[in-house]
Amino acid sequence: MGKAVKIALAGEGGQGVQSVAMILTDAAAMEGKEILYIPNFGVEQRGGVSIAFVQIGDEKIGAPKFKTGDIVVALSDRAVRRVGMYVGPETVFIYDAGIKGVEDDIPQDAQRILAIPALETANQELHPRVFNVLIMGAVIGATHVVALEKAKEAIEKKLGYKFEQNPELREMNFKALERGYEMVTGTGVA
Amino acid sequence: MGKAVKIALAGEGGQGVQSVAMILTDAAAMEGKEILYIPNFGVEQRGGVSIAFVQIGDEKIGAPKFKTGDIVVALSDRAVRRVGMYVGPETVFIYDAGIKGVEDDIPQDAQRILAIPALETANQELHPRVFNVLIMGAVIGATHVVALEKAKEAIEKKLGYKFEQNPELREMNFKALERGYEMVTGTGVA
Amino acid sequence: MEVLPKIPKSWNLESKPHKFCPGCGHGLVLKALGQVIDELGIQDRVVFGCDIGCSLLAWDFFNVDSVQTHHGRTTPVMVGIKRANPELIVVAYMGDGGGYAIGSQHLVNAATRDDKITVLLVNNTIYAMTGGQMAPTTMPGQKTETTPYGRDVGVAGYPMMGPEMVSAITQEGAYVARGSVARFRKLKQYIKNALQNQMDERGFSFVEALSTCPTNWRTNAEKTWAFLEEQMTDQYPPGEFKTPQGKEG
Amino acid sequence: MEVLPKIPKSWNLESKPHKFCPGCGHGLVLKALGQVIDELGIQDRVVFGCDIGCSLLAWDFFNVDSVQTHHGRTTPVMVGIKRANPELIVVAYMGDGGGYAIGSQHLVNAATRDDKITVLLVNNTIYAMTGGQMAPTTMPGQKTETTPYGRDVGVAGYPMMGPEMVSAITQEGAYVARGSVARFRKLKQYIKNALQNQMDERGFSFVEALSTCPTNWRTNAEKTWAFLEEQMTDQYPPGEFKTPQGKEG
Amino acid sequence: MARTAVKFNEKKVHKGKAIFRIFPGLCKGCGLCREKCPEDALSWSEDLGVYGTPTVVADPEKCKACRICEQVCPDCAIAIEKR
Amino acid sequence: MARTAVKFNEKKVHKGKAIFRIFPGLCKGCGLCREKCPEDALSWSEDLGVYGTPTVVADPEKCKACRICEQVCPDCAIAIEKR
Amino acid sequence: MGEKPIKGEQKAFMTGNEAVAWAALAADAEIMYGYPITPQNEVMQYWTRLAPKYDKRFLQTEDELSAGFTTVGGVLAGRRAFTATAGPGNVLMQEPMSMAEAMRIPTVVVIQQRGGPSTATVIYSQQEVTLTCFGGNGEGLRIVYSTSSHQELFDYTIKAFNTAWKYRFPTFVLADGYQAKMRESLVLYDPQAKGIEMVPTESFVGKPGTPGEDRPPAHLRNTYNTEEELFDVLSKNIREFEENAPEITEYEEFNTDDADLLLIAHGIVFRSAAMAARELAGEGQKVGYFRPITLRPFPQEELRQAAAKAKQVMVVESAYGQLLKLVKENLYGMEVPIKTHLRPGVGITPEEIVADTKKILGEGE
Amino acid sequence: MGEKPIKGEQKAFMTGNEAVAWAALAADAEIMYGYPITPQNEVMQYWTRLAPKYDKRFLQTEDELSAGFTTVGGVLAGRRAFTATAGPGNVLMQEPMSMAEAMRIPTVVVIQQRGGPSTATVIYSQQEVTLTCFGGNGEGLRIVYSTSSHQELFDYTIKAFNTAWKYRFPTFVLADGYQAKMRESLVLYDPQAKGIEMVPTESFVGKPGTPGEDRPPAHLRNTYNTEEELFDVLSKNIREFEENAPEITEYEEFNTDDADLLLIAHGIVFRSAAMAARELAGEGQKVGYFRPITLRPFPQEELRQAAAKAKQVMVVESAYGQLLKLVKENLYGMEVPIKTHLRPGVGITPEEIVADTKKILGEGE
Ligand SMILES: Cc1ncc(C[n+]2csc(CCOP(=O)(O)OP(=O)(O)O)c2C)c(N)n1
Ligand SMILES: Cc1ncc(C[n+]2csc(CCOP(=O)(O)OP(=O)(O)O)c2C)c(N)n1
Ligand code: SF4
Ligand code: SF4
Ligand code: SF4
Ligand code: SF4
Ligand code: SF4
Ligand code: SF4
Ligand SMILES: [Mg+2]
Ligand SMILES: [Mg+2]
Repeated sequence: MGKAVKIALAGEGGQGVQSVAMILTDAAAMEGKEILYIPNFGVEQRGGVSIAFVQIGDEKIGAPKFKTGDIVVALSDRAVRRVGMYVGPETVFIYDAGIKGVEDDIPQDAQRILAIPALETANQELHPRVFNVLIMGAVIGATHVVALEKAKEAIEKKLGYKFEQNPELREMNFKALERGYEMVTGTGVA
Repeated sequence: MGKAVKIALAGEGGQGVQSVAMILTDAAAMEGKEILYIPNFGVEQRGGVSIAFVQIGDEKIGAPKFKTGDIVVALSDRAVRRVGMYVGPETVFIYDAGIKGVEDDIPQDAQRILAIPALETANQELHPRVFNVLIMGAVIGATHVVALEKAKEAIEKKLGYKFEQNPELREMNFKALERGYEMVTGTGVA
Repeated sequence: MEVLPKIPKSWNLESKPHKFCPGCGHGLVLKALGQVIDELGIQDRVVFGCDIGCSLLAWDFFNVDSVQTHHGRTTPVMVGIKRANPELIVVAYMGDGGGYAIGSQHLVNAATRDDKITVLLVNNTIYAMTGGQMAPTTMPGQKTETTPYGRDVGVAGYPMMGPEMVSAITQEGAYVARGSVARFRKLKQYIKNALQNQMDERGFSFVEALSTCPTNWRTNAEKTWAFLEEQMTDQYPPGEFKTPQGKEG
Repeated sequence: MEVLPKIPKSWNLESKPHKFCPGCGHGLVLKALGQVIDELGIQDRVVFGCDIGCSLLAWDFFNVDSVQTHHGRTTPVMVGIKRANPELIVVAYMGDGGGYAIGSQHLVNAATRDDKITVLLVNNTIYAMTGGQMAPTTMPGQKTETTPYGRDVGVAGYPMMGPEMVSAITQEGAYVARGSVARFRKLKQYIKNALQNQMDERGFSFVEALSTCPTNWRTNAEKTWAFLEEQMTDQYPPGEFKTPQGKEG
Repeated sequence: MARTAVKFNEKKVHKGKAIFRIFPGLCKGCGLCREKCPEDALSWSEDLGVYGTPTVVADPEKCKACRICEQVCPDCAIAIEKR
Repeated sequence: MARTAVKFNEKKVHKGKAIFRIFPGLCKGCGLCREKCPEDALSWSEDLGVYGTPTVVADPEKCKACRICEQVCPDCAIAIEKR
Repeated sequence: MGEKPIKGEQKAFMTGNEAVAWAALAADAEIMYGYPITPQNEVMQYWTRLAPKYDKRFLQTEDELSAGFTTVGGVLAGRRAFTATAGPGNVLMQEPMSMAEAMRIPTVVVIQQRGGPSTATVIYSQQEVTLTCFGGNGEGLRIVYSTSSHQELFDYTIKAFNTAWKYRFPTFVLADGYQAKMRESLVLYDPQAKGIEMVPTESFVGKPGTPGEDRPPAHLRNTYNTEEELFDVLSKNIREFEENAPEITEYEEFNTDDADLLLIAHGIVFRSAAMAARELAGEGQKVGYFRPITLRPFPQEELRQAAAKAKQVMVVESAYGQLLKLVKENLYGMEVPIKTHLRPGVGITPEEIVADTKKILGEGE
Repeated sequence: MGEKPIKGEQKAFMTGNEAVAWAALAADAEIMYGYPITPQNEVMQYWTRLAPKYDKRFLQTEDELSAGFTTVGGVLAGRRAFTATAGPGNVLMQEPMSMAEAMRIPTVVVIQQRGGPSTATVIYSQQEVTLTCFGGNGEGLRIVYSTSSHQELFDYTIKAFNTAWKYRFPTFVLADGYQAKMRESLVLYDPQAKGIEMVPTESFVGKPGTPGEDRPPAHLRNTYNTEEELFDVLSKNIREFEENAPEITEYEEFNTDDADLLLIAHGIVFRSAAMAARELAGEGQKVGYFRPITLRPFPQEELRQAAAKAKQVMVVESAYGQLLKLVKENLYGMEVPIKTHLRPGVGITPEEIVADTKKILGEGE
C-alpha cells in the first residue's frame, strides 16, 4: 500500500505551515510525483492549530488523512499537543527546540525524536520570516521526498517576483532551506 | 369486508352536500354506527365540485375513499361528470332531474338510475334553502342507513337554535326530508 | 353577430372563467396586469411566475409563459430567470403570505440587491388558499382561523407594512407602490409604472395590491367592498412610495 | 498580590482567551454586552443565543445559559424560548449574514410581530466564518472572496440598511439603534437600552453593531480602524433610530 | 373567436344610453358590480351564471354607461358600449 | 480566582499617572489599543501573548491614564488604574 | 391553569386534526408553534380555539423553518412544545429537526402527509416516510409513529410527548391527509385517568440560580471543531438510540403463522390491508398482515419472524417503495419473495388489495 | 463569449473545489447561483474569479433556498445553470430540488458533504447520501454521481450537465470536504477535444414568438387538483427514470470473481477500500471491491452479480449505514453476509480497512 511518504506539519496560524506544504508539493509535482495535500480546517478562522497533511509517492494516493505519519513536525506547544495522535512507532517526530513546557507531551513511542533549533537559527542567523523555509529543508532532509534543487525551483516559482526586487531574499531562502536540511541530515536522520 | 354503505354526494359549492353528510353521519353516530366521512378537498377554495364520501356500517370502516359507491348522488352538471368514476354495476345513481345537457354523461352501467325533481320540488313546494335536506331524505330513502326519526333528531340538534326563533323552519326541514325520502322509496328503490 | 367580452388579449381564453372565487380580487389584479401587458406590447417576452396561494390558480391564466413555483419562492425563481436572460420581463405574482412571511427573505434581499424584476403582491389580509388563517397583513382584531377571537396584536403581532419596508431598503431607481382593486385605474397605472421601470432597467419594482377574499372573509358584496375600502385602506395607505428619479410620481 | 483583568463578571473565564481572532470586534461587542448584563443584574435570567458565523465561537463565552443554533435561526429559537417562558431575557446574537440574508425572514417577522426579544447583530461587512465572502452589508467596491474585483452594485446589489428597515416595520414600543465598536460607550448604552426595553416588555429591540474583521479584511490595526471609522461609518450612520415612546432617545 | 362568445353565452340589453352585455358563461354572481353601480342600475337576473347563481342585468332607464360595473367585474363578464 | 490572574499572566507598569497592567495570557497582539492611544504611549513589548505575538507596554512618561486602550481591547488584556 | 380539558373518557366523532389538538391538550402540551399548510391546518385551528381556555399558547410563525426552530426554543425553555406540518413544510422542517436530533431536543411534530414531490397535491400520500425517518444531514435518530385511525392519532400524539421527553429524540406522529380530514369516532380521555403518567419536562436553559455561581451554565452547541469530537457525540447518540430501540418499537400482526401471503402496510393503508387480510382469511385463504407502528426504530426482529413463516410478502403503500425500502433493508438475508402494490399519492382500497392478492395467490397455484 | 477556458488537455494540481469550477467552465455552464458554506466555498470563489473572463455570470443569493430556486429559474430560462452546497445547505436545497424533480428541470448541484446532523463539522463525511438521493417529499427521481478523485470531480461535473439535460432529472455530483479541500493532480480538458459533445440546452420559458399566437404558451406547474392527475404524472416520471436507469448507472469493480470478501464503498472512501483490496490481493488474499459510481440510480444488477460470487461483503463508509441501506435494499433476496465498517463523520484509511478485513478473514478461518 503505497510507499507514499506521509507528512504532518503543524504550527500556529502565522507560522506558515501551509505555505511549506504548498511549496513542497509544488516541487514534488514538478518531479512528476503523485501528491495529496490537505490542510485541516475548522470553524475558527484563526486560533486553531494549523496542520498540513501531505503525502508524496509514486502511485495515486488513497485517503487524504492518515492515522500515522512518517514525519510529524510540530512548531508550537499547542501543535505538539495536537499532533501527538499522528505519531506511531515508525514516525520521525521533529519539533522546535525552543518550545517550552511540553516535556510531558512529547510522544514517547516515536521511532526517532528530534528537537531542532529552527526558530533560534532563523531568528539569529537568518530572518524570522524564513523560519518556515528552514522547516521545509528539515522535512526534505528527513524524507528526501524531493530533491533540494527542485525545492529551490519551487521556491523560485512562488517567490521569484519578490526575489527580482530583492535578490538577497533569494539567498536567504535558499540558505534557510539548506540549514534546515543539514539540521536533520547532520543529526543523522535520512 | 364490511356491509358498510358507501355514499358519494356531489354538488356545487353552495348546494350543501357537506352539510348533508354532516347531519347524516351525526344521525348515524347517534345510532351507534361506525362512520367514516371525508370531504374531497383541493387547492381551490371554491369552484371545484364538492364531494362527500360517507360510509356507514356496523364495523370499523377501512379506507376513507372507495372505488365504487352504493349510492352516488349528483346535483349539478359538473357533479354528474365528476362522479361518474364512482359508479359501478351495483350503484344506485341519483341526480336532479333539472340538470341540463348531461344526457351523454349519465353513467350507463349503474344498477339503477334515478332522476328526481329535487330542485324543482324544493324551489316550488318548499324553499330553495331546504334543497339539501330533501336530498338527505332521498339518500336515506335509498339506503335506510339511518332511521328517518334519527335524521330529524340530528337536524334538530344542528339547527334547533334556528327553529326556536322560527318554528316554521322546522316544519319545512322535516317536510323536505320526508319528500326526499318518498321520492326514492315511492319510485320503488329501497 | 356574437360579441366578445372585453377580455385582455394576453388572457388565455381557454382557462376562462378563471378559477378564482366569485368576487375575488385576484381577478381584478390580473385584469389590470393583462391590460398593462397588452398596452406595453410585451406579451412575447413576459414571464409570469405565480406562487403557492390562490395566485397558483393563475398558472394557465395568461397566454404568456408562466411558471407556478413554491410557496414564497416565486421571487427567487424569477430572479434566476432574469439573471439568466435579462431580455425577459419577469413578474413575480404572490400573496401576502408568500411575500411577507415565508418568502420575505427573498423579497427583502431582491429589493436590496436591486434586482430588475417586478413583484406584484396581493394583500387580502389572509391566507386564502389554506382556508383563512392569519396572514402577516391580517388587521388588528380581525378574526381568522388561527385568530378565532380576533388578532390580538400583543400576541400575534402587527400588520406588515410591505411597501413601507421595501421603500426603506431600495435604491433610487426602484419603484414602490400600493394600489387597491377598489381603485382600478390607479392600480393599473402602478403596475404599468412597475413594468416600465423594469423595461427601463432602472431598478427593482414592487406593487402591493389591496384585494378582496369574500370566501374567507365570509362577506357579501357590500361588506367586501366596505372592508377593503374602509378598514384596509385606513391601515394600508395606497399611493406611490418610491418613483425612480427623473420620473414623475 | 495578583490582580484580575477587568473582565465582566458574566464572562466565563474558563473559555478565555476567547476564540475570536486578534482585533476581532466580536470581542468588543461581547464586552459591552457582558458589562450590560452585569449592570442590569440579569445574569441569572439571560439566555444568550448565538448564530452560525463567528458568533458561534461565543457558545461558551458567558456564564449565562447559552444556545448555539443554526445559521440565521437564532431569532426563531430565541422567540420560541421567550414565548414559552417570558420571564427570561433573551439575546439573539448574530452576524450580518445570519440576520440580513439567510435569516432575514425571521428578523423582519419578529420585528413586525413585536416579539419581546433583543437582537444584537454584528455588521462586519463580510461572511467571516466561511472565509470572507460577500455579505449583504459588503460595501460598494469592497473586495471579498465572491466579489474578487470589488462589489459591483449593479450586479451584486447594494448594502443592506438593517436598522433603517427594522425601523420601517416596528411599532412604537420598539427600540432600534446602530452602534459601532469604535464608539464603545455609545454601543454599550444602546445595548443596555435594548435590554431594558425587553425587560420593560415594551417591544422588539434591535441593535446593529459595526464591527471589525481584520482577518478577512486583511488589515493591520491602523487600516482596521480606518475602514470601520471612515468607510463603514459613512455608509452606515450610527445612532438611535427608534426609541420607545415616553422614553428619551 | 366566435366560439368564445358562444362559450361565454352573451346576453345583451340594447336600450337607453348603453349597450349592456353580460356573459353568463363568465359571471359568478359575486355582486361586486351591483354594489358599485352609481345609478343603482343593476339587479339580479333570471339567467344563471357559471356557478348556477344569478347574473346581473342593467336597467336601461337608469344606466348612464359609466362603465364602472365593467371595470370592477373580476371576471370580465360585463361589457358596456356607449350608444 | 487568583488562579485566573496566574493563568492570564499579569505584568504591570507601576509608574507615572497610571498603573498599567497587561495580561499576556489574554493579549493577541492585535494592536488596536496602540492605534487608539491618544498619547502614543503604547509600544510593542518583548513579552509574547497567547498567539506568540508581541504584547504591548505603556510608556509611563506619556500615559495619561485615559483608559482608552483598556476600553478598546477586545480581549480585556489591559487594565488601567489611575494613581 | 384552567381545569382538565377532558375528564375521564368521552366518545367523540371528529376529524383527525381535531383529535390531534385534543390529544395535545390532554397531554398537557403547553405551546404550539405552527405555519399553515393543508392538510394540517385544522390542528392549529382547533388548538387556537381551545388553547386560551386552558391557558395554553400559540404562535403562528413566518414559515416552517421558524415553526421548527421556535418549537426547539419552546422545548429548550422546558415546555411540552409541538408543531405540525406536511409536504413541502415537512421538507423545510428537516433543518430544525436536524438540530433537535443533534442536540437531543425532545420536539414533537405531527406530519399529515400529502402528495409529493414539490407542492403536488394537498390531499394525501405516504410519500414522506423516508423524509420523516431520515430527513436532514444525519443518521435519522428519530422516533416515528405511523397511525392508522383517529383513536391512534389521539393515543400516539399523547405518547409522542412521553417518548420524546423520555428518550430525548425528536418524535414524529406520521399521519396523512385522509386521517387529517376525515371524521370518525374515537374515545378521548384524560391520560391520568387511564394511568398514563406524563413524563415530566425539564428546562435546558433558564434553570434557577446564577450560572457560574450557583450552578454550571448551560452551554449548548451543535458544532464541533474536529471529526473526532463529532464522532464521539454521534457514537453515544447512536448507541443510546439502538439500546432503547427494543423498548420503543411497536407493531401489530395477524395470521402470521404459515401465511401464503403476508401483507405489510402502515398508516391508513394498513386499514385496507387489514380488511383485505381478514376478508381473505374469512374465505379460508392463508393471508396475514404485519404492520410496523414505529417506522423508526423499525420492528426488525418482529417482522423477520413474521416473514420467516410466510411464503411471500406484499408491501402495500401509497408511495413508490418507501416502506418497501425499509422492509428490504430489515429483511436482508431472507429470501421470502416480496411483491408490491405501490400507488404513490393515491389511496388504496381493500378491494384493490384483495384483487391483487387473489391474482398473486392464483399465480402461485 | 470569450475564448475556450481550456484548450486541449492540461495537467493541473489543485483543490477539488477549483476542479469543479474549471469543469463547469469547460462544460460551458453559463451561470452559477450560490450561497457560501464550508467546504464548498471555493467553487464560488474560483468561479467568480474565472467567470467574468469568459462572459459567465454569478449571483450570490440570500440563502440556499434562493440558490436552488434561482438555479431552477436559470435552467427554465434555458441556461446551463448550477449551484453547490453542503450539509445544512443541502438540507435546505431539498425544497427547490423537489420542485426540479417534480417538473423535470435539469438542475446541476455539487454537494461537498460535511459532518452531520445539524451544523456538526465543516470538515467531512458521507452522511448526505440518503439526503441527496431521496431528500424531499418525493421518490428520489434524481441522478447522483459519487466521485472519488479530482479527475472524477472534473469528469463528472461535466457529465452532470449532459446527464441532466439529456434525461431531465436533477443531477448531483456528490463529493465531500476532503475532495473539496485537498490538492491533487488531474488533467483538465476541453470536452470537445475529447469528443464529448455537450447536450444542447433548451428554454422552458421565453421561447421566440408570441404565446397563444405563434406557439402555445408554456404553462408549467407542480400542483395538481386530484390524486389521479398526480399519479399519472408520477407514473410517467418513474417509468422514464427506470427505463433510463440502465443507461445511467455506473460502477467499478475489482477482483470480484470468487472473493472471500468484497469491499463495497463509494466516494473518497472507495479509494481507501481499493488500496486495501489491492494490497490484500497482492498478499494473495481473495479480496475485491465494488464501487457504485451512481448512487441513484443504483447499479443493482451489477452489484448483485458481484455479490453473488463473494463469500461475504463489507460495506465501508463515513456514515452510519447510508450506503449500507442501499446495499441491503439492492441485494435483497441474497444471503451473502454483510459486514460493516461504519465511521460517521470521520475519514477512513486503507490501514483501518486492511486491519478490519484481516480480522474478518481470520474469523472466517
Ligand atoms: C412550504 C409550504 N408551506 C406552507 C404551504 C401551504 N400554503 C399554501 S398557500 C398558503 C398561504 C397562501 O396565502 P397567501 O400567500 O397570502 O396567498 P392567498 O392564498 O391569500 O392569495 C400556505 C401557507 C405550502 N404550500 N408550502
Ligand atoms: C444553512 C447554512 N448555510 C450556510 C452555512 C455556512 N455559513 C456558516 S457561517 C456563514 C456566514 C457567516 O457570516 P455572518 O453571519 O456575517 O457572521 P460572521 O462570521 O461574519 O460573524 C455561512 C454562510 C451554514 N452553516 N448553514
Ligand atoms: S379563497 Fe379568497 S383569494 Fe382565494 S380565490 Fe377565493 S376569494 Fe380569491
Ligand atoms: S474571522 Fe473576522 S469576525 Fe471571525 S473571529 Fe476572526 S476577525 Fe472576528
Ligand atoms: S361583478 Fe361580474 S361576476 Fe360579479 S356579479 Fe357582476 S357581472 Fe357577475
Ligand atoms: S355602466 Fe355604470 S350606470 Fe351602467 S350599470 Fe354599469 S355601473 Fe351602472
Ligand atoms: S488591544 Fe488588547 S489584545 Fe490587542 S494588542 Fe492591545 S492589549 Fe493586546
Ligand atoms: S491609558 Fe490612555 S494614555 Fe495610557 S496607554 Fe492607555 S490609551 Fe494610552
Ligand atoms: Mg393572502
Ligand atoms: Mg458578518
